Amino acid sequence: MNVSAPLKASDFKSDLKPVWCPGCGDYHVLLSLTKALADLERKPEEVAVISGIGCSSRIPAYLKCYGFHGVHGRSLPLGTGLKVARPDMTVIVAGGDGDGFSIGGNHFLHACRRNIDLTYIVMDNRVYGMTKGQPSPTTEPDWDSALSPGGTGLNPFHPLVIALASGANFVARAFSGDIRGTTKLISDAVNHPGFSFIQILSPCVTFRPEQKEWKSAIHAPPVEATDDPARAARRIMTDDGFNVGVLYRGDRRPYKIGDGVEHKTVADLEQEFQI
Amino acid sequence: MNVSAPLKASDFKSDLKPVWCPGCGDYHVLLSLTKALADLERKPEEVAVISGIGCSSRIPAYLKCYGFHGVHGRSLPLGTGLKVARPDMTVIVAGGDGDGFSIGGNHFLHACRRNIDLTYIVMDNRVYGMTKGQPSPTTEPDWDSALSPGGTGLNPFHPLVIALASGANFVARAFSGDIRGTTKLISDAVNHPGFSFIQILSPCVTFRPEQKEWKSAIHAPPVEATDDPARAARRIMTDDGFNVGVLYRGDRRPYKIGDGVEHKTVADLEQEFQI
Amino acid sequence: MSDQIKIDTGISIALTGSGGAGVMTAGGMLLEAAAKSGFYGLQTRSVGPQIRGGEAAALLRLSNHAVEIHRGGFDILFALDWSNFSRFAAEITLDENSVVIFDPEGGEVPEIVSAATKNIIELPIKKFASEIPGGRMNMIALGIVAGAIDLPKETVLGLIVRKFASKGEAVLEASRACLEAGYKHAGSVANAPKLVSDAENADVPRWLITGNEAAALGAVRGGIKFAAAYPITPATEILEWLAPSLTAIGGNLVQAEDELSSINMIIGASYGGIPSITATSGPGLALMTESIGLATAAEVPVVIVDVMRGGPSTGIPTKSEQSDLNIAIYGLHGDAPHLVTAPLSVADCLFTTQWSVHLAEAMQVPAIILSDQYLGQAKMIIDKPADVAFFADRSKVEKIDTAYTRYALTADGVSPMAIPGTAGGQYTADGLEHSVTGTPSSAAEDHHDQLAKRRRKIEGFNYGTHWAEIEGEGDLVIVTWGSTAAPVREAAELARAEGISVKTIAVRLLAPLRVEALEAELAGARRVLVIEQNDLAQFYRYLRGHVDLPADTRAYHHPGPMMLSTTEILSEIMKEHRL
Amino acid sequence: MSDQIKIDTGISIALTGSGGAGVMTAGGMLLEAAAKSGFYGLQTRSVGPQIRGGEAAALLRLSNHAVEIHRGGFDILFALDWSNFSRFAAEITLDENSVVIFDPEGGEVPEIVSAATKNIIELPIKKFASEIPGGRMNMIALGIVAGAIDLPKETVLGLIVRKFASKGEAVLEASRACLEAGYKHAGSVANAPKLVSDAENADVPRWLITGNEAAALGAVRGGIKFAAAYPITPATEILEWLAPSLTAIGGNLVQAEDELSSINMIIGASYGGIPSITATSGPGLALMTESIGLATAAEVPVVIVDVMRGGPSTGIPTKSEQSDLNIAIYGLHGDAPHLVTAPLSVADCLFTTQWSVHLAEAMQVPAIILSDQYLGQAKMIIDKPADVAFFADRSKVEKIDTAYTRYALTADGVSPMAIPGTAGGQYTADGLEHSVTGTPSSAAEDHHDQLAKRRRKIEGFNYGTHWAEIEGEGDLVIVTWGSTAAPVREAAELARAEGISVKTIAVRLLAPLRVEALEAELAGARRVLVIEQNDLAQFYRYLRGHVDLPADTRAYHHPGPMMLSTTEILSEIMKEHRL
Ligand SMILES: Cc1ncc(C[n+]2csc(CCOP(=O)(O)OP(=O)(O)O)c2C)c(N)n1
Ligand SMILES: Cc1ncc(C[n+]2csc(CCOP(=O)(O)OP(=O)(O)O)c2C)c(N)n1
Ligand code: SF4
Ligand code: SF4
Ligand SMILES: [Mg+2]
Ligand SMILES: [Mg+2]
Repeated sequence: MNVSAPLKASDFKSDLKPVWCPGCGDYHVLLSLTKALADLERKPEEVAVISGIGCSSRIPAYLKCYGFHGVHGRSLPLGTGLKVARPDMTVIVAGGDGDGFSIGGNHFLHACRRNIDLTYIVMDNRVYGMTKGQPSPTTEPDWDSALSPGGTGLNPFHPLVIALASGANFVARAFSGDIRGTTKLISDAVNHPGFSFIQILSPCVTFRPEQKEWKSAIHAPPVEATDDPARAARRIMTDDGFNVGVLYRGDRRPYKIGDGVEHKTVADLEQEFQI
Repeated sequence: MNVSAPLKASDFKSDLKPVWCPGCGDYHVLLSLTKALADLERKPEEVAVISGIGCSSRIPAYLKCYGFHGVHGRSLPLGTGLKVARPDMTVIVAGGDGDGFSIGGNHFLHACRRNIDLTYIVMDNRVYGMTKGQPSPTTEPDWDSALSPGGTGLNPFHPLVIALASGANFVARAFSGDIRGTTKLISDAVNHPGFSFIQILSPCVTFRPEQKEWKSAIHAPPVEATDDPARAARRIMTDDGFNVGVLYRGDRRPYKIGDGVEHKTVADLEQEFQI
Repeated sequence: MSDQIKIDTGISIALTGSGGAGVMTAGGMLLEAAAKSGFYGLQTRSVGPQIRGGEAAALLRLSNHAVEIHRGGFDILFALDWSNFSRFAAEITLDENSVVIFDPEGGEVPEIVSAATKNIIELPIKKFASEIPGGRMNMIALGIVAGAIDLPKETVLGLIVRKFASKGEAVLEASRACLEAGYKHAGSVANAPKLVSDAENADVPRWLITGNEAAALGAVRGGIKFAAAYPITPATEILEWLAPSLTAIGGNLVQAEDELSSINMIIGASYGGIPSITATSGPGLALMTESIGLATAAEVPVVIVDVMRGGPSTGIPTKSEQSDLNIAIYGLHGDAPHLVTAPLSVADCLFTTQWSVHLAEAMQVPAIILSDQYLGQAKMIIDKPADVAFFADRSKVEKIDTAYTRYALTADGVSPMAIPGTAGGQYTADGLEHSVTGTPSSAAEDHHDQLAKRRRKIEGFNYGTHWAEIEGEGDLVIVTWGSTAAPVREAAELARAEGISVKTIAVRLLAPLRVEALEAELAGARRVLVIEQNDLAQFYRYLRGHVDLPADTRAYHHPGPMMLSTTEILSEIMKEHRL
Repeated sequence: MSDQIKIDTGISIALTGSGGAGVMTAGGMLLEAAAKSGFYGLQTRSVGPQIRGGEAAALLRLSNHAVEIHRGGFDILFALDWSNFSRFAAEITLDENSVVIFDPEGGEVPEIVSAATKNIIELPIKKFASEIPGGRMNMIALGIVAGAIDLPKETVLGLIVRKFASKGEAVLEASRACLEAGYKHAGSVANAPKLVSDAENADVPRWLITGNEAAALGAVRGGIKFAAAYPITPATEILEWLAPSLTAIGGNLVQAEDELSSINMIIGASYGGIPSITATSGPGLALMTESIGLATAAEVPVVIVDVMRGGPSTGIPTKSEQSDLNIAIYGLHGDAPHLVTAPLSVADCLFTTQWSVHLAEAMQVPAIILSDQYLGQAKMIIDKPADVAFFADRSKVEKIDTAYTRYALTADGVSPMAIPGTAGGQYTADGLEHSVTGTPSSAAEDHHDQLAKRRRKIEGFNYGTHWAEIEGEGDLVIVTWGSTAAPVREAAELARAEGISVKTIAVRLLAPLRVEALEAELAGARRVLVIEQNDLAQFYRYLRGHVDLPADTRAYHHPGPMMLSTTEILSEIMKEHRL
């Protein structure tokens, strides 16, 4: 690879064939992600993509970046540890709605609050794809399934609202079929300091074939992104869920503890024990 | 105990001496809870108080109700299982800010969303009391401690906003020193169908002695409770954190799966396997 | 006798094909037809890495007596095409007697196949199918195989009608025509083995069931009324069966946000007096151990089915392995004695689950059931299971006259429980060490008393003979557990038929280990073989730690994804025999 | 020799009092004064159930040579008052030689005390204190005890000045006056034992440190630069020491929302090439096991210190117990070999942690360190620890010429790691079973290869002699681990002084067990005693499972909250000797 020439999207793609079903929205997310990385002019070795478990969480292996396919629901702590310890890396955390909002919900809350400088992408298909079709927190209350016959009857989880309420610094919604828009949102998110969250509506054609209709439901937000979380929240709570684009851009200082400089040696630290 | 005579608050109090420090706000919460139970005219055996781990989570043993002192962070699932399996019981879940919003944050999100008919009381002292003074999610960003020298630098977690955003059906704030107000809020919460959440500001006099000042910061809400979650959220996000009273009352249907009736026998179920 | 024992217990059939070829449908109908015709058998599935669709192999074994597991070799391989056959090659062992049927349009016969057998039959299945409007290769294959092994055509036709009637006349007709075409060409496979019915067994009432379904049914038979669920492969089917079933019998299943929640939900429900269960696999079990410890300390009965898969970590979710023994027995922090059981066959998933519910409730203790992907997902023809009288029957206080002591030090260690709602029984259940009343205590005496009580109640319980299934006599003894019991028992039976005496002990109650009973059963043993499917010989180590084993004890074990087969175990028996 | 061995190794002192009496302050100053005067010693604390304040006992042992644990009996009991003394009575064993000092205003001498000894001395401490403006009983007690055991007054005075100077002249003066008053009345305790300095040891540079501090220091000495923290008793001090220290040396500590997060944060950081640690106790360890399995499968080194407390469940958070051995070794699902070590003394917390960091990094594997509440919180005077050359030194690829295979099958099982940022080294770390490149695979060959590789790298490593500390010779061998090593080693030394030969093996590397080395050390053993502090004899069972032990092997064990004492172990040695 000639590192001095600008990289193309395909330079970010590995040779591994995805396990995804034909038509799965996640193929498009993969494509947009590679395009965004090319646009961002990152080198593949400077980027780490961290995921949990689920169909969507398979994405790291399909990239030529560093990757970590962790356990179910724990991608954000993995990414947090990596970013705090290695602030020089570009860290992108990716996964599904079950992984991120069900088992991983607590980390989502606290990652938003901590405002680590990373980008979190959730491929939301409102279902557990990998385990063959159970409702996730974003599933509609009346969606019938073997585990919840007749539907869960539960109000869906509002990831964007929760992200805002918990302190995320950049909040956006995308649709996987919209490659150009998704690419742009990803690169904006990566460029924005602090914790950036993108909910990408990414259809599961196998267990939610009706999601193929999402294509026609999608529309641009009627207004510009705001930097007022309360206004952003109201707007998101009242939109139809298919409003794509940047919905909130904040300016909170990203998380930082130490300055990475050695102010003392270990020998200095030992002094306190001396009698 | 003469069950036909109305019970007094003291009938709900066990003989066990609390392990709490003298002056701890949790004594007042205990008192208000016993008063509320007396006001609610529940029998002690019809009430179960379920908690996690922390100073505040010790509360079940100081009551004469059924109690379960579970593990750290898991009180809401314990309470959920009990309430779904035994809808006849009055279930109150209680604990601290660390227990409920740090390790227990995911269950908080999903309990609100599930809208089980129980009452969740968090004794919020903005600190981990039991483990001797570490910052919790509600701690102010500049509070100095051994584990976070100079403060965490993190925006505090907004429990009431998160509760609203996740679908809690009744949201209130109380101050432990205000016995009358707290008693009333608890009994309103228990009476309200679905998931009721009360954040009780309850000072930790040992690790946060400055919280003794809360007494003078407390005030009633300027307006009546609303049933519009978006308005309630805006109001809470802009108040000073010392606004006590009911802040939101919703009318979502409480969680319900089965009707508890035996429609089939086990023998009926077995039919499907017969060749 | 020769080392090459000729095993002839039924017919093993593999159907393979690429995504969409429908081999599983064909296999399923073959199995059901066999069941309806008075035979026994089983079907498992092997698939590629694709989430859905993609290449698949339907692996069947049919017989005139009950069979529990694949034999280890296949009599018939029907390849609709050869693409990705290599993925399954290791699982589909062929020998010189195997019959292979394939469509030349589906590619070249792989080297590994042509090296194994000469009985390779080319049939233009695709062409046959194309001659029938709406015709499908898998239905033709079904006809060929069913015809070749002598399954009655009417039975298969009956199934086709039942299955496709709702899809309209055209589909039904196409399937019927395919089946006829298949039966017509069955003669080309004249040298295939035949199913010969056994008059004795033919009329026994039969069920068609998977181990996951059997476990779920065992749970409700045992009295379970509440479940909490977080999906995970390969346990999800238990939860999906329970969801509507519990509602139907007046119970509830709640989908939890994670396993930390599901385990605590069932503890809460059981504290409320309602027998409760959850099902998971290794990663979920790992998340539950803290709270299983709570159930142990607070003495709340719960049942957790761990349908094991390849480990460690996410491992191999779709393949079977017996590698969660350690975590099941030893995975709780502190001294936390609890129950661990393992079903010994698909049918036994029912018995063991029902029994475990009974035990957990009787002793107010968590029970972990170690099933596995094989048992859970294999589809099996079994005799209708007998009703056994094991129910949830918890010791409860009904009327409280004096002060209630929840954790009273009784002789058998079981203290009657006050169910919430019982007047005067109020207490606080606690995971902190406590006195007899439940009050937190760090006093040495209370700690020792409560530890001893919790140990005593499960050590001293009368488990009857159910702790193991023991067969045969001999100075060679095989000790095994879980799904590996099936090939061990079959191999031992075959060895016995050849005049070799072998005793098999298939342990159902893993913890607490019945040390005295086991030592008594091992009394005459000269050699012991401990057989299981994992890398670290977990059961062997566990036995060594607790039981005095003869010096001549050897572990035979390997990890998944391959099951231990009857043939391979038989050859281990032969080795011991020759020694 | 008689069974009643006279143990005379230093002076054991208990100071007790109700909430606010300040016994811990007095005890701490006594310890520091002893340190400054060239002695050794230790202090532990025992408290009631109150969150803060409440009755307390300061338990000290001072000596002219290094001591690691309480002896099991007390020479001096100083009771500022008797309220709640019963809470501590079990821990404060007295005999006829014990001296008891008390203030009659503080209540009646408890039966258990007056039955034990006749040397009971009444002193009106409260009255003495009231005669000094701002006078405090604890400072008077300090003076009396320090005087009675012959600690130089100037040393104690020096400490008082340092400690109280900042509180203003009045406080300082009051303390000084109290001390003087105490020393004046020390003569009333004439029959107290005296500290006699040992010229040889007097000038060795000393540290005053707890095991938790030592572990934290060992971590940074080993190269740790990142920690994630969730507070839990009794591990929090490790995290609280690391927080500012890591920042000072250019590292970071993140407070996590829970233990699921903290373990994953350190895995993420270590994947990034930064040596990482967390500390917890049993309940937190239980929550971490799923992800420790991930670190095992993905081969990411991490270090987890488990400061054990009474179990199961929430158990007894403030008391020591060695009951997390099972979960540490066996608590991961699947076949997941990893490292488990245990420090053998407070000072050894430093060495063992530093060594464990080195081992984890060298083998790219998680290491669990089993410390405990005793080791972690005991305050100890130790010799300044030597510098040992164990650092994090991970095998890394620097320059990649050809295709990089992350999980290559090397001879020693360790595959050089590409650290993110290294061009050409990109790979995906995975908890799914994988091929050598890291691509998910369910093939039998890959699974077997990777399982074998992960086993091989820790089985075949050269651990040198650090796997255990071995002392003495004899056909009676005691095998022990962790904090119990201290009383075992001391008891063995006392037995040897009486002419009984005992060999002690204190195992530091618990997993992988060095079976061959251990069997070699046990070669001449006629009897073996396995000693530990838990209810189920976890280590004994583990040893039996792996090592050929002599027939005459016996487990001696009991759970917490009481530590195993030198006296009780000595009496076990005597029993074996008499056999
Ligand atoms: C601890 C644990 N619990 C459960 C599972 C099983 N599991 C794997 S993926 C998944 C859900 C995936 O859903 P989502 O995150 O929405 O991803 P999708 O497949 O829809 O892309 C579950 C429950 C697991 N691997 N680990
Ligand atoms: C799994 C686990 N992790 C950590 C702990 C230690 N711990 C006990 S209580 C507590 C925090 C309590 O804080 P909070 O819930 O705010 O209660 P408070 O004591 O302030 O009332 C922690 C971290 C534990 N018991 N279990
Ligand atoms: S199951 Fe759904 S989410 Fe998974 S790969 Fe197939 S289409 Fe995509
Ligand atoms: S430490 Fe704080 S929260 Fe705990 S009992 Fe004391 S005052 Fe209350
Ligand atoms: Mg999904
Ligand atoms: Mg708190």
